[in-house]
Amino acid sequence: MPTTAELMVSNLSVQFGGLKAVNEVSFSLQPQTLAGLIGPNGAGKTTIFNALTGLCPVSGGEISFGDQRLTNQPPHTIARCGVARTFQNIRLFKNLTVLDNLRIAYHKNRQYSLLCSLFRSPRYWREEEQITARAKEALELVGLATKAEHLAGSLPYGEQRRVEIARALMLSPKLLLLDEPAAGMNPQETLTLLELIRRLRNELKITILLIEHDMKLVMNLCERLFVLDYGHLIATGDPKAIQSNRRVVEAYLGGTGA
Amino acid sequence: MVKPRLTGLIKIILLLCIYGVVRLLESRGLLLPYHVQVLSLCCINVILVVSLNLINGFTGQFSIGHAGFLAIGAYLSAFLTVKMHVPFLAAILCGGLLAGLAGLAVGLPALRLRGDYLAIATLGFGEIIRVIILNMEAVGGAKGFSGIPKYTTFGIAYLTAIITVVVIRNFVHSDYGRACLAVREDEIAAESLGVNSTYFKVLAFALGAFFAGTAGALFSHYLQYMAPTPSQIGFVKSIDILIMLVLGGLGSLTGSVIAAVVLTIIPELLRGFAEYRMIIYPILLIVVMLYLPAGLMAGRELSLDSLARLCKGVKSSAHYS
Amino acid sequence: MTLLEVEGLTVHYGVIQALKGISFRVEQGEIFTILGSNGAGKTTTLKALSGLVPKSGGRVFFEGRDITTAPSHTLPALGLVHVPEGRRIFAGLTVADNLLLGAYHRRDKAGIKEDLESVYELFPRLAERRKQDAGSLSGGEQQMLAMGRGLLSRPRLLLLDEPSMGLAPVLVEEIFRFIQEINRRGTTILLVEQNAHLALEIAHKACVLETGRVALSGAAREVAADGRIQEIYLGAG
Amino acid sequence: AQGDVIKIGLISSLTGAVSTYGQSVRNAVTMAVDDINAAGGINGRQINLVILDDKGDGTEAAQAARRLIDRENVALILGPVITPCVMAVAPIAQAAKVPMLTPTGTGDEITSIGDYIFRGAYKDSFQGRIMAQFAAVNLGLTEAAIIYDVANDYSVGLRNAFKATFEELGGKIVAEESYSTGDTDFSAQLTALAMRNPQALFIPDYYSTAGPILMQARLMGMDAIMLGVDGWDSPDLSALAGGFEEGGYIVNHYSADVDSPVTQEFIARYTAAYGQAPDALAALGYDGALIVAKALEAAGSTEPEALKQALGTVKGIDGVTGTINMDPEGTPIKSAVILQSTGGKWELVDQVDPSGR
Amino acid sequence: MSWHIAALQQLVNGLALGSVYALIALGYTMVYGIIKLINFAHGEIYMLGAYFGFYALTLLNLSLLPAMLLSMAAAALVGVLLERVAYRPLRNSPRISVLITAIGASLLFQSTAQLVFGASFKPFPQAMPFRRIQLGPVFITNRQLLIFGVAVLLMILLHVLVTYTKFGKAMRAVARDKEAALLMGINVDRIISATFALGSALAATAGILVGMYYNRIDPYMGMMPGLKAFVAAVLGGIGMVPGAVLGGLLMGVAENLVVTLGSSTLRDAVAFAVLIVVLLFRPTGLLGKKGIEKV
Ligand SMILES: Nc1ncnc2c1ncn2[C@@H]1O[C@H](COP(=O)(O)OP(=O)(O)OP(=O)(O)O)[C@@H](O)[C@H]1O
Ligand SMILES: Nc1ncnc2c1ncn2[C@@H]1O[C@H](COP(=O)(O)OP(=O)(O)OP(=O)(O)O)[C@@H](O)[C@H]1O
Ligand SMILES: [Mg+2]
Ligand SMILES: [Mg+2]
Repeated sequence: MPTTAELMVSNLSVQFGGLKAVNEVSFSLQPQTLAGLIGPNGAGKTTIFNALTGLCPVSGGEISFGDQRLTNQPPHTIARCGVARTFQNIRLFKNLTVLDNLRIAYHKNRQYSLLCSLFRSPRYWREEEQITARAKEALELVGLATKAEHLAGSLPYGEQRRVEIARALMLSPKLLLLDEPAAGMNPQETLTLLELIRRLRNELKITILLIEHDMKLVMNLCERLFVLDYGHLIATGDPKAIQSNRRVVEAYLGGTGA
Repeated sequence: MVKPRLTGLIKIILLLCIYGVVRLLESRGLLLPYHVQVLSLCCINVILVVSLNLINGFTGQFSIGHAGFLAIGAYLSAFLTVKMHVPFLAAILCGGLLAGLAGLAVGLPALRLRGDYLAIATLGFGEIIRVIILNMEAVGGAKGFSGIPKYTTFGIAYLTAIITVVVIRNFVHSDYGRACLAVREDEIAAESLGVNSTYFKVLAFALGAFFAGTAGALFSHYLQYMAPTPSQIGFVKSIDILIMLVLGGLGSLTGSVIAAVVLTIIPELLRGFAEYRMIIYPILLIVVMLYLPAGLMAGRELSLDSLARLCKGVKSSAHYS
Repeated sequence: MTLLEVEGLTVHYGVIQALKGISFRVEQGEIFTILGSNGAGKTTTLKALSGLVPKSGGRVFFEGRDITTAPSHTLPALGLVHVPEGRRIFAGLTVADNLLLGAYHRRDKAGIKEDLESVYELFPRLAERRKQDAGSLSGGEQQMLAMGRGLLSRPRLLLLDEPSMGLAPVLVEEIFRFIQEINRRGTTILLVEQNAHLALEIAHKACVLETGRVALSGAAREVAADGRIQEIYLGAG
Repeated sequence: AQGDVIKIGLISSLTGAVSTYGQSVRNAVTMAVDDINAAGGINGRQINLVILDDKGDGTEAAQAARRLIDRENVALILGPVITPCVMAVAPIAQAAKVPMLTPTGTGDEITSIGDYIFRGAYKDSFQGRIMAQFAAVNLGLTEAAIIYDVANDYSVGLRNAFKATFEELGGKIVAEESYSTGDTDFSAQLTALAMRNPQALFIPDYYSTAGPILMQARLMGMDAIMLGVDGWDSPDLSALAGGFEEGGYIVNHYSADVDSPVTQEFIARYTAAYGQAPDALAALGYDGALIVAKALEAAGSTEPEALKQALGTVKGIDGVTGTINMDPEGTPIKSAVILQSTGGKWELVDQVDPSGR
Repeated sequence: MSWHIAALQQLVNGLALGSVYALIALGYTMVYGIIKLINFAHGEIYMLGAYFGFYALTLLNLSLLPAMLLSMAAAALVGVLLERVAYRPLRNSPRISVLITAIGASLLFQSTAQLVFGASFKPFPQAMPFRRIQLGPVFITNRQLLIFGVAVLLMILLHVLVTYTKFGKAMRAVARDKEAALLMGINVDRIISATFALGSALAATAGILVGMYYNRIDPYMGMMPGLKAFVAAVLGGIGMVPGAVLGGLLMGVAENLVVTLGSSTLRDAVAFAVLIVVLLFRPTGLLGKKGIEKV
């Protein structure tokens, strides 16, 4: 289903003790945009993701998604609003199979009741079949259909990243947040990933916001960039504009940037 | 793979056969009341271990106060049958329900506490229950609760154990169970996938406690006497259950069943060795743990499929040799 | 002079064979880089060298001495120091304590002090934060700390596993500058990198791993010029 | 094989936290059985003793009982030692109609479980009443305090009986504190008790706990008269109490001053055999075996009904703990003595006729 | 005695009892700190320490200090062996498996001790004269003072050891990341052994002092205090040296206060309830740091 909801972040602040990791950041994201969030290490990028997904308390400002207010909602509620994410340090359920990792993520769409599950009503069987089918579809999409029965933790790093993306897709999200999806991948793999992300946006019509240090990927993929430094949003714009922004070059890109 | 319907049928037949064989041997005098008694205890322990597995093994909470739930079920049901003349089945249900409620209450600290801190809180909870019972004159206090009718037969214990295992298996293999697994594996990831970890922790505690309560009800009407001692309803019992759970393998239901049965029978076999019994038993425990650190079943399940495969394997290897 | 010699190294994880007999040599004073895609066995190679995973076959010589079965904790004293993947700094200890733990095996107080100062000189940012909890450092700072900690062992051979992973472009440049600087000061370096571009730029020699085997090796410049490498690792396809 | 031996089961706590009591009983019973067998057995038949451990746990004791009854086909069960085990075993023995005699179980309700259940010790109510009477009447006390183990049925039972009788006789329990089995620090309770300055302190528990309580109380400066029970009877009491049992009174079955050669000989032989002097539980264990032997002899068979009959009627057994006459109700009629510790020895101060109960 | 003097006296008693818990909890916390293992056998090493001391005092006729040193050495040896045989092989296994071997070891020590030393309660030799010290309206015994003093002294020593010495830093490094510690040239096995030796020696010290204090030892004496000390360590924040002492003292005072307030029968229940409530407000104990989990 195409997304029409718009992400609005206004004056978002996150504080850890004395440290203001995110400082009065405001931005908005039009539906079906493919946007990037970049900035030096420790700039607060992941923290913004955490605030968006309810994993860390917001100390000021507002986050809304469509007509839903996400500020300081518990993570599972936010997930139910259609916001899915991946993690910088992969957080797969390592001891479970790839398939189970995905099936878990169908949770919010599950219809049958506790009693149905305890006594295995026909409805249970029907829906379980459906869930498995959905999971296989998602795996197909990221090109891992053959790995369904593998333990998630046993896969190579790059594949784990893709499983994590597939798992996020099981939520049928409207907004997908990807935290450094290309980290630890070689250029070839990065390229495949780039194609995948682009396809996801085009086929599923979802909004994607990603954090990435690989400038090649960011510049090729994103339509819009937000640059963060020391918790402040220092620049917004399309890749071209950002690349030539002197502040961004100084703080982040350096001499060879891109 | 064998078809689910078919395996279901095979399993039911197998379970009935086991019951039939026990009954037959009993009537032929090959199984003495003593043996049947031990088997009943095995069933009660199966319920306890499997229900703890739901909390510790599948949901990843660290509870060492399971005997507290057993105590609630045991005493409440005994009180109901002895003092209120409530029918046994209703008493079992009431015991389970009150224990389940207590499980809800214990589930709450589980929301804030992790790992060893939770363990201590559950241990504390178990001891609080025990001390309260110790001070309750209505159920005999330190004297213990005697005169409980012997309602628990092997049949009832066996049936309850089967129901427990089946229900918990069904739970675990549903979306609910997967949500619990997710909470166990990585709470943050689970939350971000829309799993309300609070709800599932409390649910696991409540459900686990419910079954422990029913086991308690069976237990008091099996022993006909309850005493508020650590080894019967206190931390010693909780640890016994935990040992069975870990030895069977966290997260494996068949492992729990096997370990509960084996560890109920072993002390029985060793009983004649007097003081040496308590030296042999811990050595066995340590050795098994050293060689099978993830437990007998190591998170796997023994299923008809795997058995069939095993048989085939044996057959085919026999064929080639 | 050959500093490190690896002969037919194999490693198993259970039944999976992660390294299928790899051999290479690292000469004194050079930067040697190992490239390869995910799961090729780069990390495993370094771990096997420093004894973190048991070797199932092959031999390893360091300065002519057979260290195939030497326990991990004896290697820093010999001069073989491993800065692991993912930094692995000790959170909860201060920056200074982390650095000093690098010198754990050393007894020469004066020498340690001297090296400490030179690390602070190399990474002034660590000097600013010497009393800070290492866990609170940013990714780049943690990487510097990990390298600084390695340097305090006075390595003759420094094994670096993906030092640029997850770092912002400016920091990546900086880290690579540091690697060259360390090398210039006389430390031989065995570098595992995903960022093949930069790695090949600063390395003298290189080898490419593919699913546990050496697929290609030679002078860095030659390796960089190889067509296949161009395609896979430099994204020139 | 039934003809030439008589099989008797003993259930005792050989392991676990109360094993010290269980082992005393086991040692004494083994000694008694050996004695009987050496003297030609019972009506020419040797006794075969099957010993099973119950770890001090009711579930285990029940299991052991079933095994003795079903698999070993014992004629009779001796034991168990502690009340929670006794209570778990009694319904089984009763249902199977296998006579059972616990040498040490004191809980009042034990013998009311059925007509096959017997004991060799005092009832808690009997002993508690004797001590209360002695305190109120002989010592003329009007105020007393109690410290007892809430988790131990023996202690609770004695406390209840003492309290009831003492109050009946016009005395007042000015303070009461409790602790749990396994506790070692009683300073809090004792401080609270000391605040009330009681004339006497009743400590109904075994020597192992009474000893430390006595010491801690005295060191705290408490000068109340210390009142005890048969559980205090152990050569180790004095060392555990740091000698502070001096001046205290206990109820006991027998007195080393007045008693028979049987007692003296038992103490000597037990000490020689096990390297430690017997405590009250050993004495009771020995007598339990004697009662059983006498009953078997009187019944002339191992037939349950006859045996039960005999157990309820055997009289004049010359035991270590005095002369024992069994009662069909299941509790022996035994005389009690009141002893006082003077100069490190327990001396007889009063003798209570069993009819005094 | 008036009510408030009694309360004050209870406070002193509570501190003394708390010192006992603290003394045992220190060893618990050391071992936990390094390998995150609830060493269930710690209470039994405390028991063995008491017995070693007992035999050193009676059979070998040593005086207190040498007996103590001997017992500490013997307990350290037992601790090191225990780690070697039952814990080290499981270092990479699930934590709960090690917990089970620890429980197994605890049962084994209990029953072996019962077999070797006898099941009976043994009066502990009184190697120190008894004295009562009046502090205004309340009093304290010299033994209470000794236990309190030793607990506080050991806490300070251990704290210094862990925070400032090279050994302490190595310990903390091993606790954080064993693999990385190896790469620093730290002999992880040896550091862990040394920690067990230290923790066990601490347990032995506690065993002797407490044995002397209560004048009674038996093979099961480690069970309850072991459990309580563990609770105390958790209350204070397990793994933290000062936390063990704080937790111990607090437990002791709380227990005694409950008695003063007139419900000795519910003492243990109230103590546990207090613990749970404290944990609800401070989920990692009083001094425990909240583990920052960076997502
Ligand atoms: N849970 C936390 N507690 C305390 N400080 C935190 C926490 N999470 C993040 N921080 C701090 O907030 C700042 C921003 O961190 P964040 O992880 O958002 O950076 P980032 O932009 O994602 O960097 P990187 O590119 O290295 O991932 C850092 O200084 C970090 O140390
Ligand atoms: N602990 C382990 N258990 C089982 N297999 C492992 C383990 N560690 C690594 N492997 C497997 O060994 C192979 C080599 O892994 P290694 O970590 O050495 O790769 P790498 O080249 O460092 O990859 P990356 O670029 O992702 O760091 C992979 O297939 C991996 O899945
Ligand atoms: Mg980040
Ligand atoms: Mg790697």
